[in-house]
Amino acid sequence: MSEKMKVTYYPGCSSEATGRHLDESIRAVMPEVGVEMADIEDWNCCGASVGHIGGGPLPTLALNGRNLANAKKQGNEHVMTPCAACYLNTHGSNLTIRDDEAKREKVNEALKAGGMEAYEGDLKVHHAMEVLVNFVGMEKIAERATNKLKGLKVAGWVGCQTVRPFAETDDGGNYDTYEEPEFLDDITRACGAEAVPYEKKTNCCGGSVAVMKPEKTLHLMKLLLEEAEKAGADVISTPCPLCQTNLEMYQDAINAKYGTNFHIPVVFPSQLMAVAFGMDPQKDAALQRNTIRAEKLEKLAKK
Amino acid sequence: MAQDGPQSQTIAVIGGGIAGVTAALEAAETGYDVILIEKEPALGGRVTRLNRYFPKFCHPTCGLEINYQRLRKNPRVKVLTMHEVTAVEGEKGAYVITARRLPRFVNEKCTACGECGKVCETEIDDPYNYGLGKVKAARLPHEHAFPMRYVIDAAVKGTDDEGRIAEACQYGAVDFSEEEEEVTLNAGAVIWATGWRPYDATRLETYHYADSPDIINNVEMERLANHDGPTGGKVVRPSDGEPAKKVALIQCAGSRDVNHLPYCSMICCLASLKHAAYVLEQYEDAEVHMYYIDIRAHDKMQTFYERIKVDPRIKFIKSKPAEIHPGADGRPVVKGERTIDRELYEESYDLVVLATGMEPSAKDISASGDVVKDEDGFVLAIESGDGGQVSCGVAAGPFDVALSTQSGTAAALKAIQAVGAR
Amino acid sequence: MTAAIPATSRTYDLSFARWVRENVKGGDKMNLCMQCGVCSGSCPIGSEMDNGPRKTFMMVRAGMKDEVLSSTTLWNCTSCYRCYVRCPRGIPVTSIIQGLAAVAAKEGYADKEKVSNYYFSKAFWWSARSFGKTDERLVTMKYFFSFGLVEGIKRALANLKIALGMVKAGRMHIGMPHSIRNKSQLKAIIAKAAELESKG
Amino acid sequence: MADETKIGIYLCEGCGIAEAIDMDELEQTVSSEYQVSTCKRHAAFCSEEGVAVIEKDVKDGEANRVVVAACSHRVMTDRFNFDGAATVRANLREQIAWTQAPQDEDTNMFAADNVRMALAQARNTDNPEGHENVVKSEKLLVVGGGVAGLTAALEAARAGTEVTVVEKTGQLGGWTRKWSRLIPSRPPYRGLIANNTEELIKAVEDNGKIKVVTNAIVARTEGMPGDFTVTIDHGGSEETDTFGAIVVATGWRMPDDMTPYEKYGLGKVDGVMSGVDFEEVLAAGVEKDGKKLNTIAIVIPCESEQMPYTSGVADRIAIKQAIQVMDTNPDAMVYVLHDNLRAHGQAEELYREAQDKGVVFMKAMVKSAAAGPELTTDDLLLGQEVRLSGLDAVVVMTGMMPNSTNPDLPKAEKGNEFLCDDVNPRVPITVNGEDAGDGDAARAAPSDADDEGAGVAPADCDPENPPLPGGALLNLQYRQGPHIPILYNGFIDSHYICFPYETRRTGIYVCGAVRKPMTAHEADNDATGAALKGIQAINLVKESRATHPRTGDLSYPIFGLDICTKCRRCTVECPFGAIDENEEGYPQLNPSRCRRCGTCMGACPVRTISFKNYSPNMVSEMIEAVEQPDPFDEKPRIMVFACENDAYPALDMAGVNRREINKYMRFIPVRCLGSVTLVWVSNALEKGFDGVMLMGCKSGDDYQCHFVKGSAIAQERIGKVEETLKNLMLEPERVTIEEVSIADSKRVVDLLGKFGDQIEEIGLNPFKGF
Repeated sequence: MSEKMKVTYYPGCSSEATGRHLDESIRAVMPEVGVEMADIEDWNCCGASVGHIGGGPLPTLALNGRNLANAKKQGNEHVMTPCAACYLNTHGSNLTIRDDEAKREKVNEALKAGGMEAYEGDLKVHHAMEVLVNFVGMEKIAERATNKLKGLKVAGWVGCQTVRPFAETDDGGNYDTYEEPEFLDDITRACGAEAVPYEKKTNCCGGSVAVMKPEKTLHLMKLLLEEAEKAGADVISTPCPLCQTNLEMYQDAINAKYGTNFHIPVVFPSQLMAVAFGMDPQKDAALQRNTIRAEKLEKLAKK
Repeated sequence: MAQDGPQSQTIAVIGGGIAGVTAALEAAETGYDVILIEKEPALGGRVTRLNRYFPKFCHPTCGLEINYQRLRKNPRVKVLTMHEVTAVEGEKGAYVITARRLPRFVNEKCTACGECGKVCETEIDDPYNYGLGKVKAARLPHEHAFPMRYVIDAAVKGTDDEGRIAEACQYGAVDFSEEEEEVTLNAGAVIWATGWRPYDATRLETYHYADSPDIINNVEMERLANHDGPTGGKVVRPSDGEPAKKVALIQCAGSRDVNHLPYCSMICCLASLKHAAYVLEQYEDAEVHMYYIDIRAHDKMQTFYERIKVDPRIKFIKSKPAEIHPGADGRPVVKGERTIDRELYEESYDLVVLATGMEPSAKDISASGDVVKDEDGFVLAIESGDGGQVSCGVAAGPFDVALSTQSGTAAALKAIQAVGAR
Repeated sequence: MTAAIPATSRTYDLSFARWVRENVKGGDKMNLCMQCGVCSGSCPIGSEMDNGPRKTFMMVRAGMKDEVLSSTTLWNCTSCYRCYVRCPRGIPVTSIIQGLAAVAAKEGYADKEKVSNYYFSKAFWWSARSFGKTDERLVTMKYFFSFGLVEGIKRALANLKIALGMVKAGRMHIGMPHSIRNKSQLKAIIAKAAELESKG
Repeated sequence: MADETKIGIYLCEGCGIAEAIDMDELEQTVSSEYQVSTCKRHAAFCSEEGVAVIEKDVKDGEANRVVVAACSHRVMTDRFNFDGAATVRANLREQIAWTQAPQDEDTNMFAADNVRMALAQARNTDNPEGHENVVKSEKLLVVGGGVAGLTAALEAARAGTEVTVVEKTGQLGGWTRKWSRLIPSRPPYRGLIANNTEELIKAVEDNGKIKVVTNAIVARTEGMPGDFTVTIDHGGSEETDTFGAIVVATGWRMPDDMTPYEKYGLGKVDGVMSGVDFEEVLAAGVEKDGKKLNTIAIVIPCESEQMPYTSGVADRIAIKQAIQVMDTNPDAMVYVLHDNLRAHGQAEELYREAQDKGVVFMKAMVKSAAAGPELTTDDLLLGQEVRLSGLDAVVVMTGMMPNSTNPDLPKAEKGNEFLCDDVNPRVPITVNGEDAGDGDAARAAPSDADDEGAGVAPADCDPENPPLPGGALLNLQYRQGPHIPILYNGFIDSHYICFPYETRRTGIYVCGAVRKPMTAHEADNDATGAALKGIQAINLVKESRATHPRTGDLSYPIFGLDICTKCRRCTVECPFGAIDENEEGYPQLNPSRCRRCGTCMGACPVRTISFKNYSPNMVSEMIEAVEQPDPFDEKPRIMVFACENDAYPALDMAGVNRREINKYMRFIPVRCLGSVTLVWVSNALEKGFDGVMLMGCKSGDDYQCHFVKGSAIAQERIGKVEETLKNLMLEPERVTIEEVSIADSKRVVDLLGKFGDQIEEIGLNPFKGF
């Protein structure tokens, strides 16, 4: 890749709450590997995973249209987001606006109502993970990882929307597979940690259904935790803020319901990177924000 | 290479499987010169690796034996083995076929006495058995090989075997100086009989073919059931050699799937019914589940389907499994939705056979002139049909054996017309 | 949405199926379904669904509008997109199920007990409209209380421990909700979009 | 021939032969026992030098019979092939060197006997020169003017052959001409294509090499390939012409019995029509009686009750018709009701096209039809009963009944048994046959389920009223009757998967929907193949050579009528109806009909039928040539007659795998068990053999005999052998017949072993030594 890559950054709503540690660690590590980020001006919500129901397709499309139009103004062809749902909606909307003329006209009409310029769908939307795979490359991460996470056993849990359905990138081709993506384990290894075999790599935690009706999805999360435990993982690493929060905050409920005794920290790959890069465990890796603290990782962190 | 007769009147047949052998013989027996070009060390292609044919359960080698006798008695057919065609150029009456001649390290002096095999210590994955078993690097391709000549794998080069083998041969048939070389052949007409290969099951990620020895594909099942296969014909679990009594047959593993092979491979359903019979026949307490979308019994095969169906030990489940993976006990688990009663299932088996579809081998060969390839790699004569290139067998489309030999016969006439019928 | 859903007079009256084809995202691909079952078999909580995507598609063909729109299938999609990427006919299954859910909501098939998604989504849109962002805290609260005061308090308390943990970790803030600057612009855009949607 | 016979014998020492066999002793035996003109040894006779040695002897007149004692006759065939000298092979390698204990007394005896038999064979064989040329015409007759027939004619003409097409009706093009749109056969495999039958008809009519006779049928066919004298009935006036070969492309018709379709309302309910009739509606823009048809159910009769011959075609036609409706009226509502939708091969794309265009496919079983029309169905995927009402039309895909006979003609007086099923396709499956590892467990037990038909015994066919009505297509003037024998379900298909054009009437090839159900495009390709077979047959017959499977064979049976008793067994048993009877009732061979299997030879009780290179006498002398050891040596001898098509190769492969074969066996390859005369069996026993085994191909349903009935006939004959044995006061267990497949290279060894032990138990043949 070219030494530096400029991206317009879309943090997404969770970055200001449940996903703060994702946002903070991404902001910390990306520049370290040559990715310069500038936030989308006055960005708004993407519609998340339930928006379409209440609002319907077009308003959801318009929400994303506004973000993209703003990004376009900032004159940089790459848009990057670390959030799976944001990626799904922004990428999907971008495609629709690009390929569906009728919808594009409607969106632009809506944008016009807000006094905004039309957007033609000519930006490229990337997931932060895709940027790491396709633009940064594992070598560069490994190179920068001066504080190798020796002995840390990591279960790489990709989840769903980070690769489905848009493993397919705007530059054509898939940045990894739908069923058995490897990038997460690659990052783990690049950080000097051990990627334990994790069969449920792309299993679902229940997503927003888990938020609304946990009782229906606890068994899914139990399975994910069991697998990690079987594999002897110290931490589970996931790129998805909703996955991270769900799996972290429902462990008590699971233990209560199934009489289990899970206490497995769930971290973001960017947190692993921050520690491996020898950066500040609080300011950069935001480890203090995990409600189940990743002690072993914290011990590895440079004080 | 040397050819008798005017090359403009010679018919080149690419592929020595059942379709190619048929096309070559039918043309030769009608009085025309033929070069039959095969990339493997012996003829017979996929068919020689089959255990039985549907619907008769007869042995494919039986028909091949007749065809080989016809070949032995017919000087008009020149058989070239280990010639891998890479390109066909030119026009009617003057085609140039480029091929890689692969080293066999054994010349025509070979008598098949077997001394080289006796001294050879190097073992390789047996290509004849799709790598299910091991075989000496110096070997007769299989008991029914035509030509009946040994072949030595390059694996022995540089090992002590090289010397031992050269010494063992009393007929000056071993020649390690052989190297791959590019050869060109000329012909007045070309018959594409390049056949097929099973769709790469590792690309069906959700079926975890690579993650369990007990998840196999349909061509491997033929070897398992074959008397000269890796298990001597016993259908067992490759993992531990235990009897495979509970078997799942998975249809459309790759076929009828826009993410893989968009077309229906036509033979899989019937081959799987045949596989069911293999299992039912070997174990009284067998249990066979056939997962399908549609049982596609073409032309008169309906009666064959009904013939298998009467056995109470086989169940037909209308469902394309969503996932297949090694279960907790190591046995493969098949997971999905039974569409008739909308029940979700998760069932373990001794053996899971993926009915992988047929992918045309012609994909790898560059074609030009009066022949076209469709998006899937099947070869078709140009619309007008008066060109000099024709196709038959699975090179032309997903066919069964009867259609392959039938189309091979038809292809012979088209080629004869092209070289100028006498 | 466009033209109101036509009433179906008989089984396999295709007018509903064709309305879906025209008006639901991905609907144009729905008729390609060959009923193989991969989608339903791939669903993580398919057991929570009465019909699952495959049968739902068949029911749409059969013109079973009421059964389809009141089906639990629409409200238990976790958006994992397994069905979407595995479908051998390349049908965007997830999109269609979500699209049908939106239709069901619009058509008033969303009943409190069954269809919490609808209320969650409503709460969510309330936040999106008012602040331009999702304030998870407020959305969750509003969602809880959309089941009534008692139920609301019950759920809130049940999640109190989690909430406190989040607050402690700085992942749930107290005080004014986050908000975008140009709210009026966003309101205008959404309003216009909604208007266009209803016009079709 | 015998007097100036000069035999050269060549003992090969390669491939372990010399290691296993005492060659000096062998050479000694040969020269002491036989008058050979030369006996040579070589390290590898198959080598250039080795072959040169033999060639020289032949050239120098040292030998006009060559006996190569080396490898099996199945290999090195091209190298051991010398002009002017009949070549006989003694199998020392596969059969002895590779299967026997080296340098053992019995091994040497085995080798000596194989050479003795070869020498005896050599004395009684000669290079055959073919029968007199019978070719009177090189023209091709094509019966049937549909797509298959026209294509066969055109493709043959393009190859330079003159053709006459005989069409029953006044119009060429058959059914296909009536269809307004056809299924695409080329990429992208979607989008119906225009019907090009008219162009095909024109191409045929414009072709100078093709003569078309319409409103005509074949009244009579006499003669044989190369000389078929065919009488064509042209609207009452008969004309006769001669042809080299015949292609039958008489196609299909609507089933004679439509009652199975009544449950769908066909012929009972207004608005219900057959797929064939619906084509007219389609051609008229999906209008019937001026009314547009918008809501249509197309029913593909479901499996259990479906006539087998609709398989695969009906489904694709249903999809085609559905697409055609949508193309005309995109708002139409079309339902295709199926069980398993057989859109195989590239038709899957056609299926997607139909769905794309809004056709709805239902896996639904029709229960009943009522006025409206409307259908009550069991919708399997909705899991409920569904009433399809408000329909404008119901279309029922009916079956394709093969025109294997001409229904307009009266039933033939004789030979109708050839219209009975050749095999029963529904007998329970056994993979390995009787001798399957797990025996009866192997058999698929018929379930008590309602799978009627399945697992039943062959429909016992009454020749008096055969399943197919009407008279013969070609009205063959053959001793065995006028019909071309059919396969099952009434189709004139080949029984051999590898050889789709093999009928049981030489020089007559069948293609199109009369061979098996197929679409127009498939028939087109099929016809091209049939045309080639016709041309090929003519070429082969011109050189007096056999057609498939002994292609190129010049030998043919010669009948010594002097001692013929007119018993007619040869004429009756010939699988290909090659032998007629002349006025005096003597057998009369039609040489170009003959496939050279020798079944007639095996049938002849007075041994007066023989081939130049294969005769009762030759084999008898081979039997005699085997040395019978002194009874006190306790060394039994067992004669094995092995079919050279499957059993003998299996034996060779046992050798290739170095599997030990019972050392008391002696093998004689035979063309077909049908050619084995009982005389050989009694010969063997009289000469002191202790046992006799016949090895042939699978018989019965799914038979594997390459000459149809050889194996079965042999079993019948052996059944009669018991008396002979009783007369000789011998145990019946001494003679057995086994079915062996080419894949039995393991099993065959066990069979021989078991039989060997059995004979040893019974004890030696008391005739030994007499």
